[in-house]
Amino acid sequence: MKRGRLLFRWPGSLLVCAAISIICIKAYGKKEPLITPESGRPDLVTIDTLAAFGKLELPPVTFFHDKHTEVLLKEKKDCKTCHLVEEDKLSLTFKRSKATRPAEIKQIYHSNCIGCHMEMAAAGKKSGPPDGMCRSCHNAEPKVTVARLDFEVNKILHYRHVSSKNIPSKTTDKDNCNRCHHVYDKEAKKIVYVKGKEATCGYCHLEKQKDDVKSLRLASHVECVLCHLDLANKEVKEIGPYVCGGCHGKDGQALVAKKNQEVVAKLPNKEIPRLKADQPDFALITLDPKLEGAKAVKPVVMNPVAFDHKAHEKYNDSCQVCHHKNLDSCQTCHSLLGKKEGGSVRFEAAMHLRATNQSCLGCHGEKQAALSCAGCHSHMDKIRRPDDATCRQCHMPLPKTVLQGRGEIRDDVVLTPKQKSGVAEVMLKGRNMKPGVYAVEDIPEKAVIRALVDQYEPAEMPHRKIVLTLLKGMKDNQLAGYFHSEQGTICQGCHHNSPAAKKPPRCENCHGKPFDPRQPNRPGLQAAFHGECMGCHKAMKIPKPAATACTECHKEKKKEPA
Amino acid sequence: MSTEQTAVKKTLLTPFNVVAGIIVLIGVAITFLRFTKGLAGVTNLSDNNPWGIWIGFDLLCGVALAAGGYTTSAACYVFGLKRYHSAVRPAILTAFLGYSLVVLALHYDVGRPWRLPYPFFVQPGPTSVLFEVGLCVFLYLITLFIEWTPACLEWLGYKKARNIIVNMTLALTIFGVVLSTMHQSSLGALFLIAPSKLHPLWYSTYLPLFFFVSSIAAGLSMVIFEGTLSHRYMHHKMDETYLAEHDHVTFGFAKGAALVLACYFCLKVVGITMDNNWDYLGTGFGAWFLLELLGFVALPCLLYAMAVRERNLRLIRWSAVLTVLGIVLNRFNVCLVAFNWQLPRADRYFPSWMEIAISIFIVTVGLLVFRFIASRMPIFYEHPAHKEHGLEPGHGGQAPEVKSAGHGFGH
Amino acid sequence: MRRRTFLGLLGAAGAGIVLGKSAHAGGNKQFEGYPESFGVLFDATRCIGCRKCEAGCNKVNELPAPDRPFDDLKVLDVKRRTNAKTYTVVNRYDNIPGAAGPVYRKFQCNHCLEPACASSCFVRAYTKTKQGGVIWDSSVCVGCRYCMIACPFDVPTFEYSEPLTPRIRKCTLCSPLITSGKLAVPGCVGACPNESLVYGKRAELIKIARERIRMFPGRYVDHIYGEREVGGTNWLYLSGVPFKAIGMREDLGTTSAPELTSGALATVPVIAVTWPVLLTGIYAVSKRREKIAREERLQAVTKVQEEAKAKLAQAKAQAEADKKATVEREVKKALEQAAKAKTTEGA
Amino acid sequence: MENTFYSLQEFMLHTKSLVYILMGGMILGILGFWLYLTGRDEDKDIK
Repeated sequence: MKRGRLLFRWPGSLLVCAAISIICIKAYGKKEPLITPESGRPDLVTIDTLAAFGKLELPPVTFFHDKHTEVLLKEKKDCKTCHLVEEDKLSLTFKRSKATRPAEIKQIYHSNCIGCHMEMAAAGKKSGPPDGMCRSCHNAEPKVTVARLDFEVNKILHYRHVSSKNIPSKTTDKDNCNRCHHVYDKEAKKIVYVKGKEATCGYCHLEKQKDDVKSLRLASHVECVLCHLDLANKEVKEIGPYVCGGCHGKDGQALVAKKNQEVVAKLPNKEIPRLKADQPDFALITLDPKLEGAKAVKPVVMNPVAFDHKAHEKYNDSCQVCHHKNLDSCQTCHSLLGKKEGGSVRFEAAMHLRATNQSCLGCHGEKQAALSCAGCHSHMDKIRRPDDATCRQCHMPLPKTVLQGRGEIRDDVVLTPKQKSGVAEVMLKGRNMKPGVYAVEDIPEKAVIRALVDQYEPAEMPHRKIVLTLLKGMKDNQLAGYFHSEQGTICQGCHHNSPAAKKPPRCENCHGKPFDPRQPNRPGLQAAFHGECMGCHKAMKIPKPAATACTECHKEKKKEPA
Repeated sequence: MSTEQTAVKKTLLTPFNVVAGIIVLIGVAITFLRFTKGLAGVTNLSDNNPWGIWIGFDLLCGVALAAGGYTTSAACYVFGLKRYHSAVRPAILTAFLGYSLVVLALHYDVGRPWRLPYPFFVQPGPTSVLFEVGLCVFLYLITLFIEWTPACLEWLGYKKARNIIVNMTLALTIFGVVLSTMHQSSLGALFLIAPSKLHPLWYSTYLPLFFFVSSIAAGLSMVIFEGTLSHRYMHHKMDETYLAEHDHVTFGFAKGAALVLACYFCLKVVGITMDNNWDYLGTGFGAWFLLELLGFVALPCLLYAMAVRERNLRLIRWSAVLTVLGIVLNRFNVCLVAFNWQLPRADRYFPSWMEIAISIFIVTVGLLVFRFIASRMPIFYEHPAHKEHGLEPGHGGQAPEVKSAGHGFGH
Repeated sequence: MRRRTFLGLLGAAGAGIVLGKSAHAGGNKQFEGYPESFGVLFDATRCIGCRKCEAGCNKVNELPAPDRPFDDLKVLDVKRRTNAKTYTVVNRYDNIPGAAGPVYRKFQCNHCLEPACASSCFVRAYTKTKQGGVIWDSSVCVGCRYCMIACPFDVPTFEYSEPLTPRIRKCTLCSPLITSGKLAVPGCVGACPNESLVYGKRAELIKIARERIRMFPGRYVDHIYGEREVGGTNWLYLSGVPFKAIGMREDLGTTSAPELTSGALATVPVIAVTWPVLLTGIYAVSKRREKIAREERLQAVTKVQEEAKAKLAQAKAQAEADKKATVEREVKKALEQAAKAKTTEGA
Repeated sequence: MENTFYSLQEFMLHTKSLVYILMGGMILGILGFWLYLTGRDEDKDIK
């Protein structure tokens, strides 16, 4: 008996260790997160104020803001229950005006939060954790994550504010811009409204608080939420959201979007009026020697670009799409040789860089991804330099009137913005915005391809139909229309790598046997055909005929009579 | 071979023989199938799983468990542990049979068995680990055969021939050890080429070392295990030297096995550390790995140690069995379980009953031949004609080898 | 393909030395594969999954007819692999995140620059040809199937239903047909309707692939599969989706098969020459100890014997002395008695 | 050209062939050398 015990003490203990280790390692081994993404809330606020003063004794508090506002509403209480009022504005901090000593802050939180909870509980109402249950607020790994969507003020929303009767102008000025827009007056050391200087908040209010310029987050909450609250208190029936979910929640944003659409629907021919930032209708993009500053390089003499500012406003939702830093002209930051302010991106790059959507070409390039364009444009390689004709479509020669007899624009010709705008208008007026194409009867109706006659009947391609379909795709698309206005441009989608012509060269001229080591990147005839057709169908998501359905393009070969 | 079996079977009708007979018959039948219908007819092998239990068990385990041959002879002749002498012959015989059976099994598994000598005589592929394995097994089989012939010759009564061979014992033993070291380790090295297929916990650049070290443990344990069996069934065949020395052998080998297992355990842990595979231990495969490592390496190691301390023969035997199982498990894991671990379950391999039957058949053949030889030739006893060597001053029957070795090197 | 017996091996090796091959070899320890070798570039963004390549392969290699015709695309609904009857298959991969539609991928031998099959074959049945193809020789193959274990792509297949003469079956890059002039390009490449497969010099193909990636940023994953995988392969892949998503392993690493085993093989000769010395040494030591033991035993024995002898002698001497003494006493007694008797007669 | 190796495989094929042959030779060589070494020992019992 004793011996037996002796025998099995060691292996016994070994097995126990084994079991434990296996279990522990298993537990350690699994890494999948405890939180499922859908359990995210927009109103989750992580309170770690004390972190600013050093290491936290307990994990930060996860606090659900909307949950509390709901209760307040039910209880007929208002925001002042938690937020003090200072200079007739609610402070966004909890129960205090200025951040004080940590002990004090701690005390403020504990007494007020827990105090309120206790009161509620005493009143026999459902309430938050009482005293002593530290961990239920200071929760190290909360089951819920933050799901806060960014909120953007777009054109229509801006218009809704501008046009709202509930947001009257502070001054005699009939426009109510002064209600939100302001600038900082260095002399007076206060924020004032200056007409014509309205700009996007983000230009001054940055990600983080800078000196006493509020962070964008703080600023927008103070401006928007508090204003919405006032209106709410004034019993105005149509007010903006003031709960977290209203702007940052999925449902809230959906609601806003819906309302936006309703407003647009009511507008005359559904057009949102332009912003009143006295921006030009037309702009002439040239290099202004003055702006080149001290090291004023002789600007390249290049046809300027007439730019339809008004039209582009229509196509884009906010000024930031192009004016990403501020509303000045591009050249102020993107000088000819680049400046620090402009991330040393040269003027040329700022207009032509394809990798970004903030340059002209970049943005226009993105438009080519549209189904009706992708058929041809997904084929075209993205590093090729466009031909001169294409360049000239933007870099148009100046009208004689402006050149005052000289052959070209020169750096000593300095026009005022007003003049520029006028010139641009003249230049843009006569433009042909319709896609050009040869007379329908000149477009071959069918293209018969006999390349595979040994296996199939000749393939008949509905050439004209295809062209007209592509053309239809460009209907009422000004961008496409303008850049395909040349006759034959559209043809080059398939008849590529040769100058546009009514009778382009035959495919066989360039595409012959495959795998020619001298032209490694040039497909053979069959691959060229299939590549064009199938590639285009794939890009335009045209399901039929399927790429593998040979006989839908190549009819089954007829049996020769014996 | 089977003819012999049938012969044996006819003579005496014990239950063992009957069962053996049946197995042999089935085996013969499947053999026929194999060579008419092809591997597809009898195995579950596929293009994803080219190696089944005929390699995993018959080859890998067969070779590992036949390691008793070189360990024992090395212990006795090289390390001069004379008292183990009586264990040498049984060990050599089992080793010889073991390897012959491995080769026999290969005839089933390989596509064109008659070409097995090609690597040595037609077109060697020296870049292959398998070539190295093949060559060593080939040579070692011959070595074992020579080492075994004395028993046979004594039985037949060819004194001269017997002595000539006995003279070469030391040389043969050393050669044997060298070959064994090489191919035991190379069997592990076979899988070095497939890091993408073998589970990281089992794959390691140390694989050859693992296989070699574990083979020693396997060999020692196998000798103990066989000793037990033969004790039970061949007792009448044993002379007092064997019986007297048997327990010494058992204890000595148990001690050795315990040490080797400890070493093996450490090496395995080092292996994990070197490749930093700790997090894999958290997975299902990890649990399986731990089972192998703790349940079939650490545990027998400890049991051995205790059994030796308490001079407990029964426990030693059980530890031996556990160790042997452990080695088998390890070889299975490397070759079958942890191999192709990334394949979907549907594509994984599981042996067909016929594959298993053939494996059993081959083992049975082994048993029968062993019994046939052991019951006729001087394996567990020393041949009267050569007894006098055994009575030389001092120590057991190894004197002739010692002297002869002397001659062997003398001139 | 030359055969060598083991002696032939010796001859060849010897010749090597004579030719100074090894001397040259000393010069090059970096191996880039055959410079002029050919390969195929597969572009997954172009493949339409028409299975024409399968048909083409089947035709040129005169493989047995498939169970279902090649124009039956239902076959693609299940993932397939090559087997003894097919050298190549195309698989379809549906709803891959970021992909517009299904993506197709062709599977066949990748023709490694350092073939694992060749490295693992113990009869050298595999050869990496200068043209790039890895071909297999039925005249020596034993059918051990170690190549199938070794191949990281699970390429070689085996005729399991052949009882006595099973063959390894795998894509040959059509090397035999091309070298013999029967074909200009591999069967699959010739059959591909839109050059998803491009045949050419490996070096060229890499250039083409790079050019495509450069010309269409965003269309391709910026990686040429096979450029470095397992030491590089003659079959190269471009894809618009992660290669993992089209069933290609990205965890194979760049180490080639020979590198994996070279270490282990290198230790073999070491064992072969050190073990005998080591073991003989151990043997000698153990012998010596044993002999000393035996000698000591012998000495002990003789000592004991001498002591015994000495004792015996002593005892003998003692006995002698005693005897003498008694005799004298007896004589004395007798004389006294005689004298006594004399005196009594005289009175 | 003939004498350069283009693949590690080729290279190993060559070197390993040599090594295997050498190995055989060496094992025998060592045996022989041992015999030579101990040939003159008076006491044949200790090697």
